[in-house]
Amino acid sequence: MERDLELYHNLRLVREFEGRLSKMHHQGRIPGGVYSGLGQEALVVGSVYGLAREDFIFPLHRDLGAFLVKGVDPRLLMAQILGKKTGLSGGRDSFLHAGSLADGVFGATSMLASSLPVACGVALKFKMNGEPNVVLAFFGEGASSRGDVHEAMNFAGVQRLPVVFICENNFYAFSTPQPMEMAVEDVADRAAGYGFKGHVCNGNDLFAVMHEVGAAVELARRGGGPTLIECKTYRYSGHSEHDTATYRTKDELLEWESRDPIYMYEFYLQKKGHDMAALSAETGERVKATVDEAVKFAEDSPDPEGPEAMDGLYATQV
Amino acid sequence: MERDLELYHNLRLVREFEGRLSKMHHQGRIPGGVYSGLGQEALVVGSVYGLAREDFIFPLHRDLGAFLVKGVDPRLLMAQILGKKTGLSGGRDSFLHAGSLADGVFGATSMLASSLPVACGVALKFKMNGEPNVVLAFFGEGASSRGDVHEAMNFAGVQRLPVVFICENNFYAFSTPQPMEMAVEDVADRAAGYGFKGHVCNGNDLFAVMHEVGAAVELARRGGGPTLIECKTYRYSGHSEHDTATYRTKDELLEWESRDPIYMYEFYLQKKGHDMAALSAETGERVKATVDEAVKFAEDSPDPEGPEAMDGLYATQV
Amino acid sequence: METTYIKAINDALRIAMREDENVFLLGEDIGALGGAFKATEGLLDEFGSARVLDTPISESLIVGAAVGAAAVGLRPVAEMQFADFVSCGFDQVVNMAATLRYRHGGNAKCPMVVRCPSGSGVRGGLFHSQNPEAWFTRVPGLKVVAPATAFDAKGLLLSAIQDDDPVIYFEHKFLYRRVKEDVPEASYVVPIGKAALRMEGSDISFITYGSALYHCLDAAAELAKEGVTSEVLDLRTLLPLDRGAILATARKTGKVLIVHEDRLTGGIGGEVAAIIAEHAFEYLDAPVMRLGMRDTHNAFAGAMEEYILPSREKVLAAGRKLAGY
Amino acid sequence: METTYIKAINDALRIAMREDENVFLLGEDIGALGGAFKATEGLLDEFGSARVLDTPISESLIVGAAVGAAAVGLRPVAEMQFADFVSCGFDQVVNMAATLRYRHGGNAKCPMVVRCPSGSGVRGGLFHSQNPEAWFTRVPGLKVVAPATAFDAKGLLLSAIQDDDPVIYFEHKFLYRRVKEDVPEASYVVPIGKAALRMEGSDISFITYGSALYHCLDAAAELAKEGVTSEVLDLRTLLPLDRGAILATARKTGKVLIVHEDRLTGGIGGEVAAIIAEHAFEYLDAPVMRLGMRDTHNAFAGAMEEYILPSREKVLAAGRKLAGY
Ligand SMILES: Cc1ncc(C[n+]2csc(CCOP(=O)(O)OP(=O)(O)O)c2C)c(N)n1
Ligand SMILES: Cc1ncc(C[n+]2csc(CCOP(=O)(O)OP(=O)(O)O)c2C)c(N)n1
Ligand SMILES: [Mg+2]
Ligand SMILES: [Mg+2]
Repeated sequence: MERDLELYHNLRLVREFEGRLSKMHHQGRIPGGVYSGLGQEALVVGSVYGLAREDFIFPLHRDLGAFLVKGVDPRLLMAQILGKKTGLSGGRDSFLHAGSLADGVFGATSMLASSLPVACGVALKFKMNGEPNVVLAFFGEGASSRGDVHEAMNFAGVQRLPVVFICENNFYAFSTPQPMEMAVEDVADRAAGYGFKGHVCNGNDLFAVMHEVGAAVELARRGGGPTLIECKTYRYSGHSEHDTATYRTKDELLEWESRDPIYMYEFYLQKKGHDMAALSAETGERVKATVDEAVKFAEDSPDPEGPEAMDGLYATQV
Repeated sequence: MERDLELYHNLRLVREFEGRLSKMHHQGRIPGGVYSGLGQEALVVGSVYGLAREDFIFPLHRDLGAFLVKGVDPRLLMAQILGKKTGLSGGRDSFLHAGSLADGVFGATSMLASSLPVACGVALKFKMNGEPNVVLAFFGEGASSRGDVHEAMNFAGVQRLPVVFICENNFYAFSTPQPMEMAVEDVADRAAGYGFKGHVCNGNDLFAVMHEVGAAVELARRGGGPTLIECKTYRYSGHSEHDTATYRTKDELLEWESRDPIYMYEFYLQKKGHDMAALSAETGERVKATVDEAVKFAEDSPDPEGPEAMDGLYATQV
Repeated sequence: METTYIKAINDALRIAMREDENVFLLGEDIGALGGAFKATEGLLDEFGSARVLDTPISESLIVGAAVGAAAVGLRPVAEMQFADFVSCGFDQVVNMAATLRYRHGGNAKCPMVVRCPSGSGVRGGLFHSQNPEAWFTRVPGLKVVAPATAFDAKGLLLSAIQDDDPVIYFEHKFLYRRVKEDVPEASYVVPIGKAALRMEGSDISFITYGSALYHCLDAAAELAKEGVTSEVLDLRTLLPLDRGAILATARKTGKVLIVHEDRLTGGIGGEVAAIIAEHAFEYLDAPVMRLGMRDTHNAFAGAMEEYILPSREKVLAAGRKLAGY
Repeated sequence: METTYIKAINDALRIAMREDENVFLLGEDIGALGGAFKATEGLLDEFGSARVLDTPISESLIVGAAVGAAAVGLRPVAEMQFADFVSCGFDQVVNMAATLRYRHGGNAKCPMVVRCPSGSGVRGGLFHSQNPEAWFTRVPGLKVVAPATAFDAKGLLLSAIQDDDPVIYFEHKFLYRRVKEDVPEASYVVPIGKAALRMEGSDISFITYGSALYHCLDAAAELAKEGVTSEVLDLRTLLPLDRGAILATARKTGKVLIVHEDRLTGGIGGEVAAIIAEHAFEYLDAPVMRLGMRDTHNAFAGAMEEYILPSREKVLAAGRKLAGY
């Protein structure tokens, strides 16, 4: 029950945050690019919910929700997106090119899938030290074409590392449709070539995601090695907020909007006997307040000073 | 019949050439490293035999035999190995770090598997121009761990390129045994993840190799796209002639020597009614003469002059 | 015709593809989308998907496939979506492409171009602002160009495509739509290896390339009002360097300021300064000065980016100091 | 104790692993084989396969996994089998490792070392002879060291392992067994960022590092017989450069010859020359000279390799010329 509501809250928080960014972008209040994960909320919430603080996640550009669910302060995340001094990188980079190691969130570079070898390194530490922690490494079906994915999965297989690879298959890499990216339907098929299991699941179905990822996480914690979970999903927005996504049809978008993850989950809650009108309104208020506060914090935060660009390069200066 | 004898000649020529190199290395007559393919003759002969001149091969460090079968002049190859002016690279690099594009042999860099994306580029040209040629791209099971293998196979699958990937699984990458390189038994399993077929074959069995690779070549010529063929084989020597290969057992070597590809093929010829003692002696003479001549040519060839190191960098100097 | 820098690139690609059917393009999202920056807009429609090839996200494959296609007679033009990502195909550029001809004993050609949208000033942050050119200027077998004007963007690209050697072509994102000038509609080439003297003078020399050219021209104009006349040399080609032009201006004015947007340490400016310090020493009336991006990463926040990048004001201040020697 | 350069490396690894259980090694064939050059010989036996980890042939993974392990508190020492192959893990070094701390707003550490067996003179040809150091010296966030002596090989490796930043450690293959000297058995560090003055003099300065140090020392000894006294500065650390030491010797003698085995164009010598030309200009009595590998690939044949590489004779000739100014 508690959990049901927490999950709902998370779903709505992520959507509110993403939606707000989109709005702010169109108002010219965001200095850099915005890569919206609207429509993919079940995937990030379902996979990250329930992880321990010591577990690590490696989110990519569309996984803003993963930051929030893992425990990153929404205010710091918003400040990061606005390039403020209070942001996770202190204004050094923008959007999700920053992490919070204390929260178990690793900051990615822009180079898609380059995080996966690094995720293996974190998992290696867990294994070497006998710590029962796991690593979740996200990547798009587009990023799946990069060599680093292969090197990482192969190594994870050999070392039976506690890592769960999560492929967000939203059928497009920027404008490129899946058939131009790969000659197979399921990225999950590749796991067999690395000596572990691959599963496909409906990424818009919160329970399906929790079930698949949950089982993989448990396996990894028990020393059973890696798993690849492919979540089929869809991004409502263009590649970035600048992209009008003319490469796809309105019908296709409509079809996917009818599979909306939050809508599906609300249907479940209603079946469970909740007064959805009330719950929805109340949750809406709460998440709005959180995001309002994050925006206020971020916009009130100072910009970094120019010379701060020189700081943070080295731990031990020479 | 003709073919039977040609194949035999090729097998013996490759072995003679490899054996001679080993001997010359131990006599200190070879300036660089020697990576012997002794024991793997069926693999290179069986896959390259019968290709057209316009077809391309991408041999790796242990595929000296592939050069010979594809039609590279043994004298030039030997001169290449000795770093002579008459060698394929004119002394600029050694051993197999050179090719002969006129013979359809692409020269590799040392970076293992970096040839595979390039092989795709050649195959792309064949496809674009509607030429019925194919590309054979060799790589070791060790090299299979590199990201470039993944990027190349994925692209070949998407574009249905006329390329045959040939994995030489000799169970070791330098000292590293296969279980430390991958968590699966067969590299061939990975083809499924790229939308084409993968087959495993006995790489010491000339007929098996010819059958599998031949079918893949025919498929590729007909526009049927790529195939991955994994040939299980074994190198008799250490990783290089410097390596005493203490990481493997004598028994293992013995076991594989008893599967000698030439021995197996001689048994076939004998069954076919050949006087093997005579044929073997006669063929031995012929290949010895060829290699003698190659060695003489190479050793008599001039060394390059120092300043030649500056030539060959650019086609159009500025 | 008034043409933007990006349109000049688009025009060059179209002309090259019309002139030679062996020319083809490959890269991410270059087809229907026309590329992240629209450099290939309209080309899919005219030339079809075989010659405007959308690839998976595989930079190593993109460069490697270009090498293979080039080795057998095609003339591929590969696009990196951002120059920053060339680091993911690095081995293919520096080992495979750069040595192809050499390791085949001179009996091979590698007529390919890698287009790299590079540069800062667009709030791109650490991984969408890099100037990676100096990684490649130290690799023999490659040629490296970096046009600053729309005219050169077109002429150097046409040159690069016609060249039988691999050319790494750095196009500057900041200039894409900010530079607009008269560019001939027809086909023409700007020769690789030749710098352009953008302004003649006798007191000090600016040696520069890419976006920094404009800071130098602005500073030179300002200095002219103060009675200081400047030479402004636009290198255009970074490998091979036009040593003749570099030494000529250094010898003429005896006072050189090298300016680039690339980071100070390890930028091409060090090489240029070293050439001058060795081969024009007798002519020097002042220290050889350099101005580049500060030695840090491409920070995102506005004040940070401003702080670290060269600007008209910084160039002017340095120019004044130099003139005052 | 008389110790070879390679043995000094092996000793440093053993000491570091004994001193700190967070130190571990990863790379290809470093376990049972002890590495292609035996740098890790005996370490598998003492520390086990979890801390001496044989990896698949996956350079990008090796570097990337090191970054991950370092970020969560381990101290990985990764080995490239040859420095040349670091090009296959390039993105992980220059984008992932170098920016880790920066993009986490300073709240991250990346205490890792990448050992790169580099250098020429061993008939290695194009891909087993490279000196890739200058690709990395232009990347803030990294530190780059290149010891020339066995003492420094040990002390700098121990420093690098203890350092909380990523250090790219270039060890020279030619020196592995040719350099042999007294090295303390105990643990000690050579500080990163400090050059070493190997010889004091007043007429000319050699600035060098790595294998070229020995050519410089030989040439200096010969010049001494001719009445010319030389300073020989061994940089040891290439990023950050010891600007103080560089400028001190340049100002002292006014005549500088920079020598490295790395290629002339794009080698660190350009940066050093530029620093001198800008900041010691008033003290210079002669052009700042450079000697490096000729601008080509690492050709294999003996006469070619000899032709392109710096040597005692070439350094001596250049030194004489410089002294004669
Ligand atoms: C190595 C690399 N190449 C190219 C890009 C440019 N790029 C950014 S996002 C993107 C598409 C990614 O597609 P996918 O992995 O499917 O993720 P999605 O955006 O669909 O969530 C591309 C090509 C990049 N960031 N990194
Ligand atoms: C990218 C890269 N990393 C490392 C090496 C060093 N190296 C040369 S051969 C070899 C082992 C190759 O094993 P495999 O691919 O199985 O081929 P085999 O030698 O067994 O035929 C290694 C590690 C290399 N050449 N390239
Ligand atoms: Mg996608
Ligand atoms: Mg092998």
